Amino acid sequence: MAGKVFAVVVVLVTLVTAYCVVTHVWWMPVDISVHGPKIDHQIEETILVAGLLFIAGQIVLASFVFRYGGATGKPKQIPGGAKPLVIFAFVLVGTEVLALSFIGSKAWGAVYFEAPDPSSLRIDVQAGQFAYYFRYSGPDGKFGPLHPELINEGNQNYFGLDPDHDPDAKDDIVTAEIGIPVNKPILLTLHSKDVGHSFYVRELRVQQDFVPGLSIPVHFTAIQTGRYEIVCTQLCGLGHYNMKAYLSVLSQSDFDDWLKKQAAMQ
Amino acid sequence: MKTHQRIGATVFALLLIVAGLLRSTPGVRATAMGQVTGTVKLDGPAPHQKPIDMSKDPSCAQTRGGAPASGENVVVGTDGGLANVVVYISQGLNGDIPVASKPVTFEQKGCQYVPHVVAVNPGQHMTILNDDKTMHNIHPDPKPGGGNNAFNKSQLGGGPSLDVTWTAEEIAIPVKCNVHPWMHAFIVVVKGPNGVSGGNGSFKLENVPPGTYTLTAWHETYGTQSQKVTVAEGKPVTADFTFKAK
Amino acid sequence: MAETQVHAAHHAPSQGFIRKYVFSVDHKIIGIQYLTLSMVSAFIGMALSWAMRIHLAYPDFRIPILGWLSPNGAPNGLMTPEYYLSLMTMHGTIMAFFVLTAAPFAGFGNFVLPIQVGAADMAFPRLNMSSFWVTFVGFLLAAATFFIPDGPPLSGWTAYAPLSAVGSVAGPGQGLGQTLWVLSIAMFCVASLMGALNFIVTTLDMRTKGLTLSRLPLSTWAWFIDAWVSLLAFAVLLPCGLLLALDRLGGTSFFIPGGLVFNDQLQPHSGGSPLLFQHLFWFFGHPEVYIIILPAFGIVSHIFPTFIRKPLVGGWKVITFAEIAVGTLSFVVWGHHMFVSGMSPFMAMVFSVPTLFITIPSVIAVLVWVFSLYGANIRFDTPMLYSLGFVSLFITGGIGGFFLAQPSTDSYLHATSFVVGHFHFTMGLSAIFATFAGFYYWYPKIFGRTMNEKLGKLHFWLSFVGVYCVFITLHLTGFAGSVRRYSAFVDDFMIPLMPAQRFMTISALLLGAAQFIFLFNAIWSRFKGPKSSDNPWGATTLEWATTSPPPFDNFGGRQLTVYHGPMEYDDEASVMQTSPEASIAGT
Amino acid sequence: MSSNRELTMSSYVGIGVGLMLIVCVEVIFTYQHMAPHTLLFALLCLACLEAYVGVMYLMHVKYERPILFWTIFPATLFVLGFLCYLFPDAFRMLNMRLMK
Amino acid sequence: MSQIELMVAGGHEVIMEASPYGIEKKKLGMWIFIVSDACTFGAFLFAYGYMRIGTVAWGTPFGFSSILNGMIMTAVLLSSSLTMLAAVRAAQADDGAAVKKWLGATMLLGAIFAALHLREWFNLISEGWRLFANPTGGPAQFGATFFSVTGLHLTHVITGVIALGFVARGYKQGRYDQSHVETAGLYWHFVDLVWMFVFPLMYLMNAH
Repeated sequence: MAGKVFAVVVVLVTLVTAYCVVTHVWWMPVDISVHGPKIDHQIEETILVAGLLFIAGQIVLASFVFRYGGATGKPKQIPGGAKPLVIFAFVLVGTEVLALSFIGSKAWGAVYFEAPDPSSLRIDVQAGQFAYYFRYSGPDGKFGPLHPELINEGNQNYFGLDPDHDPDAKDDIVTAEIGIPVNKPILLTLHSKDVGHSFYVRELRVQQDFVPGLSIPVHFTAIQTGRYEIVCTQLCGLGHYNMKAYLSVLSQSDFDDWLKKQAAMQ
Repeated sequence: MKTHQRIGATVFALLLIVAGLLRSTPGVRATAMGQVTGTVKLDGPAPHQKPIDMSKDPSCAQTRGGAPASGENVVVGTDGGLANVVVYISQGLNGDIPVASKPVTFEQKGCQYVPHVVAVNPGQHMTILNDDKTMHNIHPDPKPGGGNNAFNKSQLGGGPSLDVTWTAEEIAIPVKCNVHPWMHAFIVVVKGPNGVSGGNGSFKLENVPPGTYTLTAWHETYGTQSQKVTVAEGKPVTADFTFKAK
Repeated sequence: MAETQVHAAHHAPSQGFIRKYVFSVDHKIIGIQYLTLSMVSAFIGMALSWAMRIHLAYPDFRIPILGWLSPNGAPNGLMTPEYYLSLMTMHGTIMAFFVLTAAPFAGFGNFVLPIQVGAADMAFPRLNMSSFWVTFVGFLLAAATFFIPDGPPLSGWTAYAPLSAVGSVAGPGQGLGQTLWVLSIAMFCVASLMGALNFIVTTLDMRTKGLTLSRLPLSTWAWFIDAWVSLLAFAVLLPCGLLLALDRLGGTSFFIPGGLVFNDQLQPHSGGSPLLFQHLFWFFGHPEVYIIILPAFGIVSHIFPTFIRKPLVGGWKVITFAEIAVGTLSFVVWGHHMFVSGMSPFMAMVFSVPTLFITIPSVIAVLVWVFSLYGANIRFDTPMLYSLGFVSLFITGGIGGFFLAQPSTDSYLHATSFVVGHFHFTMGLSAIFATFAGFYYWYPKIFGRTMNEKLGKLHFWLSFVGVYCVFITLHLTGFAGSVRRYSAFVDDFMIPLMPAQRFMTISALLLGAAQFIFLFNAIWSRFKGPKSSDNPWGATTLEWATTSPPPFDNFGGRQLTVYHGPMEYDDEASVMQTSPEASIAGT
Repeated sequence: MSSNRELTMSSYVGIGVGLMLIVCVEVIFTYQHMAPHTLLFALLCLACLEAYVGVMYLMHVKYERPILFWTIFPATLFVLGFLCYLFPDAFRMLNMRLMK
Repeated sequence: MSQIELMVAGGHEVIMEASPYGIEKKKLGMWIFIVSDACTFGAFLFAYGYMRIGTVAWGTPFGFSSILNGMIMTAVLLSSSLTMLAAVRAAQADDGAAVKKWLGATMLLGAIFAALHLREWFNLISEGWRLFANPTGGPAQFGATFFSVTGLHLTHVITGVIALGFVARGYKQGRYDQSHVETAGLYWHFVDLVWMFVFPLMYLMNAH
C-alpha cells in the first residue's frame, strides 16, 4: 500500500513540476540582449536533457516501487547486473555532459571570451552600500582618476572625483540611473567602493559580481528599448534587498537628450 | 536594632531632600533667564547645490510628490540668511548645566533628513522617525574614542520610532543613510542652550542664564565663528554672524 | 601468526553520572550527544526558517517572540532587514555545520561505526570526547551571537569578505557577532578534523577479524570516505577562518583591498583580495556539501538491502567506487560557486567540466539504488520510506545541478532562489531524509525501543510532500529571477511572485509542524515505545549482532569474526556477517 | 613490524648534513640574481626534494608498509596540487586592480 | 612476518588481515594529522603566494644577516630532528637514560630555534614591521604573511617542545612506551619539514 501511494505521489510531483516548467508558470523575461539567445538556448537545452533524466528517474523509481512493493518469493537482480548501469551512466550521461559543456562553453565564450567592440560606449559603474552610480566620460572621452578618500556621498561626490585638479574629471557625468543607446555595444567597468555587490539585469541575461579592489569589464548590446531593473544579487548588508537602479535603453536621439539633461544636472 | 533603622531612614530622607534641592536649583534659576537671538548671513554667492537623483528608490519620489531635491550643504534663504548653523555657548557656562527635557525629533522625510542639522544636549533624548514608505538605516559616525557610540540601525517605513541619547559633547557627528547614500545630516552635541538657524538665517537661544559668554556658530561647510555676548536677566540680546562664501 | 587483538579490555566503564553521560569517552554516548546537539540545532534552525518565511510572505505579521528575543532586531516583533539577514546567516550556519555535518557523520558515525567494525570503541576515545565538546563550544559561540546587542552577523554562512572582514562599519552584527561566528567556525573545524582523524584510524586499524575492506558495511565505507573528505576540506577552512580572524582582529589585509570607503570613511587596509577568501572558502565549501551527502549515501545504501531483501546491484564495489569518485571530484569543482564572482572566466570553464562530470558517479549511485529495486521484495518500514524519499529528492536536486554547473546558464540563475531550492534538495533535505532513515533504523539499537511506525509514516508523508511544495516552488521562482537573500521585495519583478512566496511559507509551516510529530515520537518512544529485539529488521551487520542497546564495550568482551559481506539477504532469509553459515547472496 | 633499523645513526647524520647542504644550495641560488619565478621554481624543487628525503628517511616511510605511503601522499598532493587553481585570480588581482 | 593469512574457520576460507592495516594506530593517527596539517600549512603558503603574485612591488626586506640567522635556525632544527631520531632509537632499544638525554637535547634545540625565531621577530618589530605596517612604505602584505606563516610554524614548534616534555615525563614514569616517542618524533620531523618550505619561501624569496 505504502509503495503504491509513494509511486503515485512521486509521479504526481514529477508531472506537476514538469507541467510548471513546460508551461512557464514562472519564467524568464523576454531577452533584450544580443548574447541572450545563446544563454536561453543553453537553458532550454539543459531543461531538455536534465528534464528527461528527471522524469525518467522518478518514473522508473515510482514504477519499481509500485511493482515490487511488498513482493514475496525469491528476489532477483536486474539482468546483467550493474555493468549496463555503469555503461549507461558513462556513455549516455557522459555524452550529455560533454555535449552540454561543449555547447555551453560556446555560449559562455560568446559572452566572456570575445573582446568588446572597440567602438563600445564605455560606462563606469560603481556599487556601494546600497546604491549604484554610473559615470560617463563626457565630451573628452576620458574618465577622471578616482580618489577614494574624496568620496563624500552627502556632497554627491559618489566616485571620489577631483574636478578642481583633474581636468579629465571635469566633464565626467555621474548619474543614478544608467541610460544606454539601443543596438550599440556597451562596455561597463564594474568596481565597488566597499563590499562585494552584483550587477544583475534579468532581461539582459547579465549577472556579474563587483569585486572590491578590481575593475571588472562587462560588455553587451541591448536590442530593445525600455526601462529595466538592475538589482544586487551579492549579499552586501542590511540594504541588500533595496539596492537597485534602473537601466534605460533609449533610442540614440533620446539617449543624447538624456545625457545632455544629466550633464546639466552636474 | 530599631534605632539603627530609624537613624538610617532619617539620613536617607535628608539625603533625598538635599539631592532634590540640588536638582531643583536650575529650575529656581530659570525664572530669571535671558535670551539670545540673531541671524546668520552668507556673504557672497551661494555655491551651486547639485540636484539629487532619487531614481534609485521610486518610493522617495512618490513621498515627495515630485518635489525636486538638492544638496543641503549650503542652504541660503532669499535675503542671504544661512540655514543649518548651530549657535551655542562655547565658553562661560559654569556649574551644573541643565539638560533640555524635551526630546529633539529627527525625521526622515522624502528621503532627506529633517532637520539637516540637529543640536542636542548630552543626555537629551532624540526621537528618530521614519515618515517614508521605504526603509532607512541610521548610521551616525562619531569620532572613535570621543565618548559617543556609533551605531547602524535600520528603521522600516512607518516603523516604530527610535530613541537615542548621546553621552559626550561632539561638534558634528555625521549621519548617513546607506540605502539612500545622498542622505546625510549632522548631529551637534553641545551642553547648554543652543539654536539652529532656520531658512532665513535666524536663530534663538532660550533659557540663557545671565552672564558673559562666548557664542559660537558652526556650519558644516564654513566652520566656526565666535563672539562675546553679555546676557542680562529677562532681556533678549542680539548677536549676528556672517560667514564668507568661499 | 594472527594476532588476536582484544579491544574489549580497552577501558573500563566509568562510574558516576558526569563521567558516564557528560564527559564520557564512550563512542555511543558521544554519538547520542552529537545527535541531541544536532536535533536541538535542527529545531532552532527550523524556527529561524519559519520566522524568515513568515517575514517574506507576510511582512506585516508580528512575531512577538522575536521582539522579546531581540528588541533591537525585531522591534515589536517586526523584523528589520538586518535581523532577517542575521537569522538567515544563523540558519545556514547552524543547519550546514551543526545539523547536516554533525548528525549523519559525527552522530551516527560515532554510534554505529565502531560497532560495525567490531571494535569496543573509537581508536582514540578521549580525542573523540574532545571532538564533541569542542563542537559544543563552537555551538555555544554561535548561539551566543543571538544575545549580544548587535545580534548575529549578517554576512550569510559563506561570510564573504570584505563584508565579513572589515568589522562593524559594514553593518550591524559585523562587529562582535561576526567575530564570535569566526571563532565558532574555527572551533568546528578543529573538532571536525579530530573527528575525521578518529574515523579514519578506527576504520583502518580497529576492524575485527575477517572484516576486510571489501566486507565493510556500506555505511562504514561512506563514513570512511567522508572522513577523508572532511579531513582535507576542514584543513583548508581552518586557515581561511584564521586569516579572516587576523583581518578582523590583527589589522591585516588578506581579504580587504585598498581604497574601501564605508560611510564616507576610507578604511586603513590595502592589498588584500576578496577572491582569495572565496577560493579558500569554497575549496572547503564544495567538499562540505559532499561531506554532508556522503554519509547519506552510506546510510541509504546500508538500509536498502535490509528492506529490499537482496544485495544492491553491483555489490559493494559499484556504489563505493561511485562514492570515492564523488568525494575525489568534489575537490576540483569549487569554482562553480564563483562563475559570476569576478573569477577568471577561463577558470570558469576549467571548473565547469569536472562539475558536470561529477554527475556520472552520482547517476551511477542513483541507478544502483533505483535498479536494486528491480525484482526486490520491498518492505515499507519507515526507514525504507525515508530512503526511497531520499532517492527521489536526490534525483530532483541533482537535476538542478545541470543548470548551475554551466557558467552560461548559471550566469542567469546564480543567486536566484533556484540555487536555494537546488541545495536544499541535494544537501539539505536529502541528507535530512537519510538522517531520518538512519534515525528510525538505528533507534531500536540506540535505545532498545522501537519508534511508533504509524507516527513515523505520517511524519514521512507530510515531510515528503512538504519538501516538494516548498523547494520545487523555489526552483520555479528562480527561473523568474527571484533573488535570494532578500529580506523584502521592492523590485517590480519580485512582487508578482508574492503568491508563490505565500504558498511556500504555508507549506514550510506545515513541513515544520510535521517535525514535531517526529520529536514527539522520538521522545515518547524512548520511554513508552515497545521493547525491541536485538535485530528487529533482520539485518546482517555487526551492530545487530549485539544487544539493544549494546553493552559498554559493544560486544561484551567477545571478539567477533566476520565471514561475509554486509548484504547477505535472500527474501526472508539473511546471514549475519558473523555467522559462519554459507553465503546465500554471494557477497 | 616497522623498523627504522634499516639505516645506521651515522647514515641519518649524513642525511641531515645532506639536507643542510641543500639549504646552502638554496641560499646560493638566492644570490644568483635569477628572475623571481626561476628562483621560486628552483627553491620549490629543492624544498620538495628535502621534504621527500625527510618523509622517506627521517620519518622512515620507506621502511613502513607501502600502504602508508599510498595513504598519505596522494591525498596531500591532490589538495596542494589543486589549490594551484587559485593562482589565475592572483594574476587578475595584479592586472585588473582598481587602485594602481 | 606475514600480514595476510588464509584461515580456515567454519568450513570457509577466510582472508584475514592480522593487524588490519599493519600500522599502529597512534602512528597512523599522527600521519593522518600530518596530512591535514600539511594542507593547513599549504593553504597558508598558497595565500602567501597569492598575495605575492597579486601585489605590485612586493619589496624584499631581508638582508644577508637575516638569511644567515635563518640558516642557523635551519641547522638547529635539522639537528633537533637527528636528536629526535636518536631518542626514538634509544626508546626502541629500551634505553631509558638515553631517551631522556636525547629528548632533552631535542627540546633544547627546539627552544633555541624558538628563541632565534623570536629574536628575528623582535628585530622586525623594532624596525617597524607589523601585521599591517611596512616601515619601508611598500605594501603591508609582507608583515601579514610573514608573521602569520612563521607564527603558525612557531606555534607548532613550541607545542612540540611542550609535547616532547610530556612524552619524556610519561616515558620516565613508565606510562608511555616507545610508540609514543616514535609518534612524537613523527610530529617533530613534520615541523622540521614544514620549515624546509617556510625558509625558502618566506626568507629566501624575500632576500635582497
